[in-house]
Amino acid sequence: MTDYAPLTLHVPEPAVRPGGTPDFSSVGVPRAGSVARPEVNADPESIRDLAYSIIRVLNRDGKAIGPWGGLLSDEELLEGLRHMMILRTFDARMLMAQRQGKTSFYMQHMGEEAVSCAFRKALLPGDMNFPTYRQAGLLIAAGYSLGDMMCQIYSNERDPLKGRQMPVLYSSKEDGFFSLSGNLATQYIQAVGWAMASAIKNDTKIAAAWIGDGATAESDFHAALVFASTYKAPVVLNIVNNQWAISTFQGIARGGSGTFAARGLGFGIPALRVDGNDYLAVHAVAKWAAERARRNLGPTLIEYVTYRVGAHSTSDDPSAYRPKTESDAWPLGDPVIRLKNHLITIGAWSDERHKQAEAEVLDTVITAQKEAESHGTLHAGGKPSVRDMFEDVYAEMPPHLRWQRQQAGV
Amino acid sequence: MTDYAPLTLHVPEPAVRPGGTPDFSSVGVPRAGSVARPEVNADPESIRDLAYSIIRVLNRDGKAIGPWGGLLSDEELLEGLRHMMILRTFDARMLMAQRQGKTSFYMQHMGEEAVSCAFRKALLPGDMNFPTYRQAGLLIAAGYSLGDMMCQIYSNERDPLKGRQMPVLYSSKEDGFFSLSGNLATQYIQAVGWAMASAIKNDTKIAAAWIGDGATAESDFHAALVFASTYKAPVVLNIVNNQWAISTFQGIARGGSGTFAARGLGFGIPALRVDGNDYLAVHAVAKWAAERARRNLGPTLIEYVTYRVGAHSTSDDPSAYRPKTESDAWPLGDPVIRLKNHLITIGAWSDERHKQAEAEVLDTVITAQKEAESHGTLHAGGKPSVRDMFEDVYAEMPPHLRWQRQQAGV
Amino acid sequence: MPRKTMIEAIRDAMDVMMDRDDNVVVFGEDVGFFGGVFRGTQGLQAKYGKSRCFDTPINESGIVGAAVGMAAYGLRPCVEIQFADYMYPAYDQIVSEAARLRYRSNGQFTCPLVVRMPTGGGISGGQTHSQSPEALFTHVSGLKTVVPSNPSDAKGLLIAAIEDPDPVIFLEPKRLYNGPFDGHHDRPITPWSKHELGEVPNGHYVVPPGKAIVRRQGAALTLLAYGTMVHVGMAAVAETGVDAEIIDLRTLLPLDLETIEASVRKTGRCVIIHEATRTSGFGAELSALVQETCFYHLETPVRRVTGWDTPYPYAQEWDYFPGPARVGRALLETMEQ
Amino acid sequence: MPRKTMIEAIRDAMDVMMDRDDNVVVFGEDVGFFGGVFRGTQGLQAKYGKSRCFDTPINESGIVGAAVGMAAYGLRPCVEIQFADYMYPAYDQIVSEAARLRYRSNGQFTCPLVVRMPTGGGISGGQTHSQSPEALFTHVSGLKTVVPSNPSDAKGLLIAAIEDPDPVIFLEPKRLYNGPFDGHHDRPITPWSKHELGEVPNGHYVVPPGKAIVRRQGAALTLLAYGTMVHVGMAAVAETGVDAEIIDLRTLLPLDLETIEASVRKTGRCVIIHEATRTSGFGAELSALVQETCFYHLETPVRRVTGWDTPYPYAQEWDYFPGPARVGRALLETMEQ
Ligand SMILES: Cc1ncc(C[n+]2csc(CCOP(=O)(O)OP(=O)(O)O)c2C)c(N)n1
Ligand SMILES: Cc1ncc(C[n+]2csc(CCOP(=O)(O)OP(=O)(O)O)c2C)c(N)n1
Ligand SMILES: [Mg+2]
Ligand SMILES: [Mg+2]
Repeated sequence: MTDYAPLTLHVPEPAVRPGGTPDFSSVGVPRAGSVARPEVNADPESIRDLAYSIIRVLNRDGKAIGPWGGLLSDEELLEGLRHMMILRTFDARMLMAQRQGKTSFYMQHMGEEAVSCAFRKALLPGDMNFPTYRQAGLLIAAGYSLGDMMCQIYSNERDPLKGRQMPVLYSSKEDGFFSLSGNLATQYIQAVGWAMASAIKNDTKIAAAWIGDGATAESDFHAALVFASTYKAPVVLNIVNNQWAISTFQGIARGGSGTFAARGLGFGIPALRVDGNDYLAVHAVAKWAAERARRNLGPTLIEYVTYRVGAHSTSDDPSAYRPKTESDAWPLGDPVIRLKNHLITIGAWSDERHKQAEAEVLDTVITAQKEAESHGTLHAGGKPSVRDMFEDVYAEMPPHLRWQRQQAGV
Repeated sequence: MTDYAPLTLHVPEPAVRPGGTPDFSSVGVPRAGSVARPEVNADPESIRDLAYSIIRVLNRDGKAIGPWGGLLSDEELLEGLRHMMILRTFDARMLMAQRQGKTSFYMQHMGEEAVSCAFRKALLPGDMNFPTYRQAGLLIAAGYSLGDMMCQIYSNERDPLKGRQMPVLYSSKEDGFFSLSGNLATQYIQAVGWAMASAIKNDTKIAAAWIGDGATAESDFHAALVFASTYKAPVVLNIVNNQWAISTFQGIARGGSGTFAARGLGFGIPALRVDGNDYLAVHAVAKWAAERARRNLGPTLIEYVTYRVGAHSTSDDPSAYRPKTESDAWPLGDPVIRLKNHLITIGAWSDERHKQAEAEVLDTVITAQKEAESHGTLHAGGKPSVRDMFEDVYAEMPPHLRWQRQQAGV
Repeated sequence: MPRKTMIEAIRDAMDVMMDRDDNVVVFGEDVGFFGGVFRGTQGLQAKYGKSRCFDTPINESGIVGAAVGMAAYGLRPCVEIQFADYMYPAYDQIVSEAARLRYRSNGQFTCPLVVRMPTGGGISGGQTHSQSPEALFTHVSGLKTVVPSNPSDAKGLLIAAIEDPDPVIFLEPKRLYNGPFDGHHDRPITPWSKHELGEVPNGHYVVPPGKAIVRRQGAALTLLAYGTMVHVGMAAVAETGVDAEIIDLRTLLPLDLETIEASVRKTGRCVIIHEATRTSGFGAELSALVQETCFYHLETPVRRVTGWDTPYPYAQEWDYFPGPARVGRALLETMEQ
Repeated sequence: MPRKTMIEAIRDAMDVMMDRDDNVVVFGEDVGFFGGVFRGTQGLQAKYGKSRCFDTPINESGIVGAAVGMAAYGLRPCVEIQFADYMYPAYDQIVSEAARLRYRSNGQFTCPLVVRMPTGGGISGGQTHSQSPEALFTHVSGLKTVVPSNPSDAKGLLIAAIEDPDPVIFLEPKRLYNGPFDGHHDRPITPWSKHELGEVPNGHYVVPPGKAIVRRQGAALTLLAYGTMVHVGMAAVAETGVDAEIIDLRTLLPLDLETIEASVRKTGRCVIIHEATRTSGFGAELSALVQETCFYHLETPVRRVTGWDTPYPYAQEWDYFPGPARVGRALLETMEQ
């Protein structure tokens, strides 16, 4: 009866699988400095192109060029380099600690260090991040104690979260780092609510929401965009596109859209894409978006184009689903090396000083680690108490929990 | 410490409230015939403008003009007119029946008749709609029995749903009308799943999803767009923008975006806006989208720009939140009158024949109503049995339900 | 004392709290300009402005999710879900987020949030305007769950809920908004203006969560009820003449087990009634608790009278609803055993 | 007979059904190319192609919502939620849609859908990889809820679930994937290859839903358990020497009340154990039912041993988990009473 050919299901597939040759030719990488920098109050509809390009500052020669550069002093850049080095070293040590059984689980940032480290420097005291598990740079760049982070990972007697949370699900109100839940996307809308609260109270604080490429598919992402768009909430909506969601390549979440940033367009929310491995570019875009929020101009959506070099977590083995050498082919390079090279290019740094800094950073991290381990690790030494398990379910313990605690004999 | 002015919360507000003078100047209405008609396989990115315009065929003089016209024969148009007249008359009678206590609740379509009636004619047997409560035109244009609709509304002994569902939550598999749940947006993604199933089975059937402007804010809307975009599902995603969601004007759901159609752009889904009060335009756009689906080109998003002339439901009183005369100011006119005038203009119809048709339609509806009422109304006459209450929870009744039915004494 | 309907009492509670505390904000679908489909927030936007009381997009997850963020900021959001039947999209935010924020952050962040929702049947609402999902909340550690049965309690409990430092699920039996409906759907309803529990004190007062109240003293049997079923229970007791002690639980979690225990130890018999479906309803927990704490005092099995294990039907509503006849039968059977 | 781990048995069930019936499709997060984070679907995409087994975007509501549409079309989707803790976003689709489709359409549309989800604790998973939400499903009319305790049952029950004309929630105690974990977390685990219930017949066979099984005959007490807790119960019985009859419920809804009743009437004592939090857990329903049906046979109160009413903690997991020591104590106390 019908003239139509049978339908078929389209299932997106990454360019290569294990055994194949990595290919990132589909990631169009524009020249550094080539993307214009609009005014923060530009009409969102007039800057739609920004959702389809990539804002970049550092070029191949290590030079900072174009309208998004020039915001940071040498000292600030050196500090940024140090934060990224600390984060990388921290990751390495904690991965090792996990292998040694000192904790059950860890998640690293390799390749994505610039995103959270550079973003954090665009915030002011009182601002609040609603992070995912891959933004520890927000804490490190805020000066949060490495030891406290480790105590959380070890769930020891000094764990600020009393052993209640899995490793890396930090929380630090003081440092503008909201308690991480582990459920994807749920906190994106909370960030919008927090930002709305600031507006309701006529304060000046802003919020930053964080999500991965894969998690943008979650429905709470929509809730967040709807609310942010309607109430013009002072929030920066960050999408860290590191190309993978555990074993699933970004095309499964992205579907037929060109980019993740494009998701903002249907909401009239300015949407930018930025080279996530370029400390300067990340910082510049973050500043721009934060400025919009502070000036009551509403939300901004930022897609950070980066690459998850390591495994999803210590429970994951990426060689099962992507070529082992894929990260070498990643066209945007390594964020630490790129910033290092830039600093050397501008004469503010040298290979020697970098080596020395590496040693110093390692020393700092190891010192913190020793101190943290003196308070216990997951299966050895000091631990949070069983009584702690019953506390903080409510502000005041209700009778049935008191009875249960008693039954537990504690 | 900060130089920034205090933030404030932006809460969108309709142009006018009760007592004010209706103002629809913000609804930019382009000339009929002015919007181009791309090929169905056009690159979605190349036709983004369609999400910001309004496709119209019938002009003020009752002429059908431009590239989206000319698809329907006079007979088909006359049939369409008849469907809309039946729907309007059906609504009027059922509203009255509700006031008479023959049912507890009713929801009418006044002003939106063209949307569902014209859309239905773009479908083929086997296709499936996942409607909301305001698309009874899908049933009427499919030739579903008016009497069965009424028996559902009356929850009488002939109610095809055995009294289990509130009025107007119809279901007719044969007529491509999926069981309505009453929860907003949940069925949008089900339509996508149904369409995926057709593709998985290499069939040729397509699905149509339906949602209101207000309900696009629901998170399942996102789920649907993500899945439709990723798997290029053969589905038409319909948004009926009738300007109101109960008491809430469309700006609350739409936020900072220009249009609802624009929501599709971030997914790479072709998005069109159409004059929802123009039977010819609705049908043409529906055809275009259905053709895309059938040719395995994937989903299309359509925003129908229309106006809810009546109350949200019989439980609602719109005079509390919008000017009483707002509907008179609606710039896209009345769908029945516009099609009638067109048919007169082209010489296929006359005022006289229209009057006669009105009488015939009324007669048809009243006849159906009498027959339906002979099987009972909500509080009088035949009703579904109490035993029916326990059936169909599962295919086979499990022991605990058998026990409960026994306890109920039936 | 002024008499108020239950919805007026609820509105009054929000009014009192918005007046006392700038941090109290109220929002939800149709809640702003219109004042809510049940008019629970009528007048609040006009009085307190659009940034304290406003309409939201139709997204229940967004409503609660945004409220969690606001609560963490320091506000005290009191949000409305239009019908409890529509809370499921928000369930993740309630269970995974609101309920656990204090715990997982070790008290760094807290969530003083109230989620109001009209609940229960009796209004010809069918499957999507009639549900009683309380057991889905009582299973979740970190939540408190409240179900008032009259205007006076409703106001005091809602004020307490708004002042509570933790998330409170506030279930409003919508069939009680206008009067103490006792399940006799074919009789005219007594308005609250003719009922002493319609007397609602002005200004600020608190009905503490976690405290049940004995609505009727009795020696023969303990009847546990909450919300609409309190009134159904009263009717059944009046009609059967069974000398039941009727306990209105008011708060399901934390539960006032002490009051329950004292009564059952005295009467030796217990009937539990609720509108929700039977299996895994809150009645199961009550039955288990009564049995655990009063086993040696029980003369007959603890009995449950509940909605049937079917979706809430539309036309067969009064066959589904556990009305005074069914409750009365259970009372008599329990006495005869 | 070949021995298989529980996850292999589950995969085998899907393999058998995909082979027999073209309408069976399998999808979820990381389910396609990778074969699932627990490898439950490994090899299925390679064998049956990308349109029968595929990766989905991370959207649980989308996964179940799409599956409802597919099921209505005539397919038999068997979908995976990566962890039961992440099912909440899909809860609305499960409760409001899948569970009620047959009912509200008077059988015009049906929903033969299986939602698989790894459940339960014991893997250092903290709040978001350890939950046991079964009671949130048993309260919902229209759903069936299944919890296997071993590879042999898992395969037969999953095949039955896929063949079932109605939606089935299939909860997989993930701590059992590799062996019959009995709560002694400090001891090495026996692999399924060394356990007779690791014997999994080849090909198609069915373990009918709604049928419990007596794992151990006993005269002194009835122990009701499911999933991991079956093995914990076995260990506790072995260690205390209490002659308990251990019933593995296997299906929570529909429940095999007959088997339970017969046992409790015989023993006069009953202990119920589960991992989920206590209040409004499925143990409450079991306790209520046992009490309702066996009141006059009960010599001691029905007792529950469960997870505490806190979020599932990370470091204190073994203080939270109702292990053999706690279960054993309850057995002894029940016998002493
Ligand atoms: C609601 C929910 N569903 C599923 C998961 C399991 N899960 C944890 S991380 C992850 C992948 C996330 O990928 P992406 O968002 O790209 O972040 P990335 O890990 O790449 O930083 C998944 C599926 C979860 N944590 N929460
Ligand atoms: C999940 C859910 N939330 C809330 C409601 C209550 N409700 C019913 S209709 C409606 C307004 C819908 O407006 P819109 O989508 O614009 O459709 P329209 O009525 O205008 O056709 C609301 C809030 C519901 N049915 N389901
Ligand atoms: Mg990712
Ligand atoms: Mg509308």
